[in-house]
Amino acid sequence: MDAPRHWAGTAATRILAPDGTAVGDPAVGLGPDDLRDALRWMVLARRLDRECIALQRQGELTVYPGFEGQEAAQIGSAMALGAEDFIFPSFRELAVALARGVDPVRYLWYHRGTWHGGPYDPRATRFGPICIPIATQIAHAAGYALGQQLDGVGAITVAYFGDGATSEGDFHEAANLAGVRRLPLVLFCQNNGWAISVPTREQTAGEIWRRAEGYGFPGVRVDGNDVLGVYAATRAAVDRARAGEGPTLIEALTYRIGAHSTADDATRYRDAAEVAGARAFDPIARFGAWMRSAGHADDDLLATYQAEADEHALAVRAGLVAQGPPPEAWAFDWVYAHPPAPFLRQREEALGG
Amino acid sequence: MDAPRHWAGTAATRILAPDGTAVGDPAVGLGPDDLRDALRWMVLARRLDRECIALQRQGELTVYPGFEGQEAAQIGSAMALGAEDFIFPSFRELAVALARGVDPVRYLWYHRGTWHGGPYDPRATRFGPICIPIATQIAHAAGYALGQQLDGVGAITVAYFGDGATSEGDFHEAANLAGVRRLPLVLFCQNNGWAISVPTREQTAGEIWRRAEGYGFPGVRVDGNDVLGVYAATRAAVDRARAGEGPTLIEALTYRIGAHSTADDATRYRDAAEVAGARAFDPIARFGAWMRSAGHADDDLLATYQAEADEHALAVRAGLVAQGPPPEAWAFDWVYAHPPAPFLRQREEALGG
Amino acid sequence: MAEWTMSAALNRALWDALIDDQRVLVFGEDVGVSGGVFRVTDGLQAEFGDRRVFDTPISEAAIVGAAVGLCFAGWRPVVEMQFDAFSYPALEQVIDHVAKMRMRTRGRVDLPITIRIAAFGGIKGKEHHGESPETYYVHTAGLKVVVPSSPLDAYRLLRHAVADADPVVVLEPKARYWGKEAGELATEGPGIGAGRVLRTGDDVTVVAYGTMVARALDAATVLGERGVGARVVDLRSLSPLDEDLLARCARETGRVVVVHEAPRTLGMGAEVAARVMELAFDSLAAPVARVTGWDAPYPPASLEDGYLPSVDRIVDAAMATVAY
Amino acid sequence: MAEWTMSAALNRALWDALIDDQRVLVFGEDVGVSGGVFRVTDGLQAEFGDRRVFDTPISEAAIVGAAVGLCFAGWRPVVEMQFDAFSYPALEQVIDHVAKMRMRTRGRVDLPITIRIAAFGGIKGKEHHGESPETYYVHTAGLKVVVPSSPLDAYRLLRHAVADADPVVVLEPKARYWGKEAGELATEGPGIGAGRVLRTGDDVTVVAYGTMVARALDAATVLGERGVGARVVDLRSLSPLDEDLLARCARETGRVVVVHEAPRTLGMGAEVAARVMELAFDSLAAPVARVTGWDAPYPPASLEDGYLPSVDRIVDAAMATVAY
Ligand SMILES: Cc1ncc(C[n+]2csc(CCOP(=O)(O)OP(=O)(O)O)c2C)c(N)n1
Ligand SMILES: Cc1ncc(C[n+]2csc(CCOP(=O)(O)OP(=O)(O)O)c2C)c(N)n1
Ligand SMILES: [Mg+2]
Ligand SMILES: [Mg+2]
Repeated sequence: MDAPRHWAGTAATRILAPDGTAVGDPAVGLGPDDLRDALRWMVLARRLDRECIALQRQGELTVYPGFEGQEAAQIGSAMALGAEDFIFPSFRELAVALARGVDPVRYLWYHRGTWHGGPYDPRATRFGPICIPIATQIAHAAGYALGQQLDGVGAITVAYFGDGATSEGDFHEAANLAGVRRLPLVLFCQNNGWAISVPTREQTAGEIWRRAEGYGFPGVRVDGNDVLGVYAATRAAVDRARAGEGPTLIEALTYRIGAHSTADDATRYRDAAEVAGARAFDPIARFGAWMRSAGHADDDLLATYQAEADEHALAVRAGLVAQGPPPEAWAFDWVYAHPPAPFLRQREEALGG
Repeated sequence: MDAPRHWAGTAATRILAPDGTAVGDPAVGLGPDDLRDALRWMVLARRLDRECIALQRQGELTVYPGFEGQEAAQIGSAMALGAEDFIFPSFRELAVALARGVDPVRYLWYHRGTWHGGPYDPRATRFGPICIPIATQIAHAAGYALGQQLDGVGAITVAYFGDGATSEGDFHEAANLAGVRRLPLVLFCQNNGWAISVPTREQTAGEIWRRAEGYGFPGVRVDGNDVLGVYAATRAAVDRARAGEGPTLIEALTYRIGAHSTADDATRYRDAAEVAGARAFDPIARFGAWMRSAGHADDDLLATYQAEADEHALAVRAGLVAQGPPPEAWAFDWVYAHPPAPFLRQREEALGG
Repeated sequence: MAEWTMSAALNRALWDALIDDQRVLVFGEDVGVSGGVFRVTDGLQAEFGDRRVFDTPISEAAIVGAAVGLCFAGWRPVVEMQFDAFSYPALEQVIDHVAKMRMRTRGRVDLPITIRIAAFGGIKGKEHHGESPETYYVHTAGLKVVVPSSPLDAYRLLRHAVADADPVVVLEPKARYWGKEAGELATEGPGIGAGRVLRTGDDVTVVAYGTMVARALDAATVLGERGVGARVVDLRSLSPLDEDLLARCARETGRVVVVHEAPRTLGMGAEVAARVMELAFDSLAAPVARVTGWDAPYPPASLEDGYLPSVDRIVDAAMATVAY
Repeated sequence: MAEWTMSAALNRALWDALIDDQRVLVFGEDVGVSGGVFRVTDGLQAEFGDRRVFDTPISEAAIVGAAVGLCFAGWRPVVEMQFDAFSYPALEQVIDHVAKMRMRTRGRVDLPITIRIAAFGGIKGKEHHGESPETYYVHTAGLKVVVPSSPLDAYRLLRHAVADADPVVVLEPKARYWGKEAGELATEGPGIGAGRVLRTGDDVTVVAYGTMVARALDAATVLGERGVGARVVDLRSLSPLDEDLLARCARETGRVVVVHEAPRTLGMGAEVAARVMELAFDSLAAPVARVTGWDAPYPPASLEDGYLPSVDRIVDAAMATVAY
């Protein structure tokens, strides 16, 4: 099977080959329990993702952007972070949120139309608001990392974004600022081959990881469907940042198996064959195979995870559908810390009526 | 003498060493007349630049941004262009404008406050409007190059900008677009070491020419005070673009001898010693020395150029000070091709009163 | 008679413009093979080739900036900003260059740019997908700004916009993309700068645009049942405003209600109110009433209904104005 | 008694804020060693170190975006946009995040960001150095916007802005940076949201802000000589507006003139006119008059005087309003 087109060019680092055989050193610093956790999160995440698509079809969510195929990129990177580190996500990082301990029901308030931004507590979870204006969160991450640096707390920040985001001015300005100030920041790009209907080759003529050199810090290209490879690459970047050596740009080559979102019909612009081909590089199958061969997992364990994932997905569903519309007052309640008088009069006009 | 700090790192290509000895092949494709033209333009430009600073001190110009020290970068690059090629300048490219045949009096209307943008005819001169919002002109240049490519006219576009401009999102977006569409575009960065008070090392931690690789096209670093080196580098980029091979980013290492503008007091942030050091790398002295040694120029010729430059500067002065304020109606005359009725009523209100 | 959705009518407008003028280009994010999030550019690339209809990287500032450069080379760019809020990254280019370049070049370079923006709320979309950005554009001198409310008028306005030698921002009410109207597409009829009266009435004038026009008409029906004759004006052209029409309606009805989705403060209602006061103060029997979105960020889908002007709110405001 | 330029008063405000709150940071382009184009940050880096006062690359979007991120980490950023038009590249960050982030996080993250912008015209500057960007900010719900007109008030407003838990845009009238006022700098006095009456008079109210306040006062003197008592209101706070003050003045004088440099259409005058009409329609003896910049791009220096509201234009408008 051919790898997706956008994986061409500079070879990505990897530890596990697509068939699950180790081609690098799998001793990345994850013990057997961690390894099983990684697998478990990936299974859980995929199951929840599929549940969300079903929920959307049933009218329980508004538009939903699935992440199937990107589980290794998300879980592998998330597991490389410490509890004090802070994440600024884009809008497709539900798996990261899960691994981070964000309540998925709260997270999904976003896609239910219940609330905008960060319905969960971004400070407590150290997981920033979901961010739709492409690449804007990368500047927030740079600012947060600057704050960490000024506070000297030794924590680091990670910004997640897609291949398409690298075309925005905000990506550039934030990355350059990070370089100038050697910020404790990891720029984690999930290059999933597509930005809605636009393939990566029409997004940029260069390789994304190579951008870093122009900003004066390292870039790496990793096989984003190899959870161990992703973990190792992220871990190296995190350690670097924590040691005060500045930012790293990681380009994780992965693939968006589903449509851009439930509102998108990918058959308009993408061959079914491409998707079928990409399935041969499935991150869960790859890691599962290695876990078995390494003796860390067996059929029973996988069945347990699958059952747990079903249960988890149904619990999330139950929590979500129980969620009615919020009180009308919420449209006004947090706009200002000190709401001005004319604003309060309008609130009165709106809610009194 | 030490070269300016921002020249450190990757060695820039050069043909003439600072003392005027040839360290590369001076046969860059410029005949003796062209070479003398280059020298003449540089002398003319410097003289006019100084006249402008005097004019500003005398209240005949508003703020004026001088370019002393950047003559080789500007004249060398301008001479590499064909008559059909189009330039989108920043705000410090009076020397380019001169070499391009733009009427300097018209150009200086801008700095006199007589008119905004392009007081000259940008279509006829193929020299776009003076552009102050940093880096925005680079996107215009990309668009123009796209138009040339679509028209298949074989002409190319050059965008001029400074080191500071490379930190703006617009630089990035335009460069990336140029890479994706292999536009016939030359991105010419005059890295003069300073963006107002900020030195290049605080502007970016990388080297500017290296940015190109991330966009999938070549970047080159040239000694911007070597007019032959600049010509050769630009010529190569122009030929490449004309041949359909896409954009090139040129980082020309030069130095801003003067303050950012007549409104700026550079002593607040810059050591006099740095400027004195940079003077040892003067582009006119360098080229003049080589021209003499190569037998293309002698004292007489230089004296002629100097006299011509004096005369030229005084003629520009005379043309400029003769320029009174424009008619009030100009505030309205070209806003719309089809002025709407309410707009015409306001015009009436303004001019009738 | 053919029936058109607004999406199809806009698609046809682009199609016809691409045929009529070889210098027209259509580009933006996902406008090519995909045909646009709302299908407005569907089939154009297949028909006109990827030379004239093409996708760009996700770089709104460069999209608009490139359009400016293309004008120097004599092209006529039609660019799409995928959603209202995603036009904001291009605001610097719009304000500094699109709006000013003709003046800056003393008329030597026309800027026949059309900026199409899927705008306004009402589709229970996510944040940044329901904003009303018109104030940012209308306040920016040098632009023209139009908002169609129906398919046939969308065709007309977009054709006029593309043909205009000046830059025109076309705010397409995304909640109306799938609304239908029967009739023949035509460029004849009111152009940019003209409003139109969609319903006559002598007691109060209700001024609206975009999605709110249908609500204004519904409100007029309710008002009619209550014995109040409401005239409904579809503004269509936010810049320039149809001053004559506004003045005439204000004089004839003496009472004006203006409706929009945008926050009240410095929303279009402020300008309509100020202009009506300037033009017809003596005829006004009541203050111009504004029925608008609140001065708060556009809320989540679940709270959208309470934010957007409802038929009830319009009716109440009109009744209060009439009773004033 | 000490005499202060506005530049010096603003400088002292930042100085005092940096002392009072260790979480205050000051950053932007050329604010560090150079001390700012208008010297407002002069000496701050030397005093407080380059950890708290620092230069950034020329990246306005990242400057504002970083400020947002810093708020998540509990900092209180004061950022400078060097000139009005150079704040436009950051508009996406301002509109999408600065204005909305507190709501988006359901109050878990305050956004105590101060965005200082050297704004307005009147210094015979180059293009993009004389713009009046207030409409873009005032229309954006979630922000507060203030404009000082004098040194002592500049100190007060900037201190209030920095101390405010909400994002505040401070538009500093660059033509007034070197104007002087004698007195003690103090935070006491009218805060954000309050306008102030600078001159009493019962025949007409002239509402202005920033540089135009001085012109309004000059016009009031001329009007006084012609027997017309003009009350001058310095708006100070464009968002929120001091509705009570506007209503009271409109009721007491019955006639209102509003003055600003920005283009008329959807300039602040539109909102003042609409709001005054809503609040005091019955008291209005004449339409609210708008004396403003024209609906054209800000002109070159040579034509600036014809663009900005002059004392004459203010006087004429007031006389016409009084004679209405
Ligand atoms: C500023 C901005 N422009 C456009 C959009 C519309 N949009 C939403 S997602 C998307 C594609 C993003 O692609 P990528 O960065 O690769 O992320 P992915 O969707 O693949 O996860 C676009 C263009 C947006 N959200 N924000
Ligand atoms: C968008 C924008 N931000 C800020 C400014 C203010 N400004 C004018 S020139 C300048 C420095 C430019 O530096 P560089 O690009 O190196 O060009 P140079 O002045 O050295 O020629 C700045 C920050 C501006 N003109 N536009
Ligand atoms: Mg992608
Ligand atoms: Mg520079």
